[in-house]
Amino acid sequence: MVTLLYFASLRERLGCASEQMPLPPGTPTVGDLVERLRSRDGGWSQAFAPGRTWRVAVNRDMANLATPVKPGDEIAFFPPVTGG
Amino acid sequence: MVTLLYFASLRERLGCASEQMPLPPGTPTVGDLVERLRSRDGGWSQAFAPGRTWRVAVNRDMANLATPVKPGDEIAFFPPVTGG
Amino acid sequence: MARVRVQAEPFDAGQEIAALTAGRRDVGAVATFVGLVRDLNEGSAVSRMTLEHYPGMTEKALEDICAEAARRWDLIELRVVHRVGPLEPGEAIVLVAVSSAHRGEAFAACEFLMDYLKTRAPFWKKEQTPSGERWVEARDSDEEAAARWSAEPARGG
Amino acid sequence: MARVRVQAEPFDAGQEIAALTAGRRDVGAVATFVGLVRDLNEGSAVSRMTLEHYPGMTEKALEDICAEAARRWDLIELRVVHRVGPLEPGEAIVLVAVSSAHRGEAFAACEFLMDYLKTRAPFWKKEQTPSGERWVEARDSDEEAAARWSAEPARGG
Repeated sequence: MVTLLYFASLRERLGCASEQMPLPPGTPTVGDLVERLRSRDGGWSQAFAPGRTWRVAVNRDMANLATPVKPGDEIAFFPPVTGG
Repeated sequence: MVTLLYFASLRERLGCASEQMPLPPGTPTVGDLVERLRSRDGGWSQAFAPGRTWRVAVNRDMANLATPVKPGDEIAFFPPVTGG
Repeated sequence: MARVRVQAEPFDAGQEIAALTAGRRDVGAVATFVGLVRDLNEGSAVSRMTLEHYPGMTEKALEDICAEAARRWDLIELRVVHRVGPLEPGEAIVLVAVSSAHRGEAFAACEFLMDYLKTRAPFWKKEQTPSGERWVEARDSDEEAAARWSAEPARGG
Repeated sequence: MARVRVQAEPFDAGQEIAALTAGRRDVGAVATFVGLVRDLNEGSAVSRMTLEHYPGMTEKALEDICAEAARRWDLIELRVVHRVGPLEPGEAIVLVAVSSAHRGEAFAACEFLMDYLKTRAPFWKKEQTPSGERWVEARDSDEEAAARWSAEPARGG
């Protein structure tokens, strides 16, 4: 299992702040998780459609589609940051 | 007459903070005043020798040897500034 | 005080600057930046701003940015304080302060910290405008400001 | 408070920053620089610093530098406070603070003000060192820092 977190406009659009997800077998990557989220209905397929702008962090470090994930990881999806 | 002011290391070297000086006839410039100061004995000729680094302001604006001077002007000589 | 803080409470810029210099005699320069909520953004009146962050990652990202600045320039101390939660126009959002022996380093590091913070620290702003709430969109100009630090060599003091 | 002040008394950086933003809702950025007396300069221990100035011209020069900054960038307010007389290591010498809608302008103007102040405002420093008093000599690096503002076009926010 991994923990998925969603922030800001992404959290609002999905209506979800966090969830647990079992990992696919093999050596899964962020891309594999995104494929799964994209296959969900409604807002999910839109939010993770190719070309949409979102960022991902694995265990609080910026990551990308190729980043491997392992059990216990914290994977966060969020829009580009706007602090400061 | 004009007022001459000396600041910082220049004031200390000359032992003079300010003096009054009559203007030469014609249309005098800062350069004419410097010629006179240079003709004085001791520290003066050294301090105003060609090649020495000093700055001059006329009526509180930065000036140079060619700047004209007129009666009542305040002419200040000082080393390069080091504030801030 | 920790060099990185994320907090709902207001901060006192004077106190932060004082903390960087108190009891020291080797600091020649302190550069400070304070960012505030404006009552106007992208042509709309803003009556309130809410800042969301990613607890844990935000602090880590700010620490990483400080470490990168300390690697690039000869600094004495760094301070980053960023507020979260609801803020009114006129309130301070962020403070970055850097002390150094010389001003060139302090200025460069302070601007670098702000540029990197704006593009790499997980904060998100939501504005209350007359036509409702809206999430602030990331700006290309902030990306460009951050990008110039990869191209530009560090300038000495 | 006047935007340019030359004074023997200490100043409070927090108060100066607060004065730039008090009651305002249009300020997005305040960049501040504080310069302090270091206990070491050019390899010598410094136990005391004395700042001399040219009363009347100094204020005018600082006003001119502020006016030039306001002409180059879109600024809201400027503040320059410079101390004169005897100062100890650790004491603040100068404060420059600039408020603007956006950070690019505030940073650029603040650094410009310091660079111009260092080379164009009539102040002179005298240091007390173990081998006696000495006047601080002007630095080429300060001239170079000021010169880049003639070459470099003003950068927007």
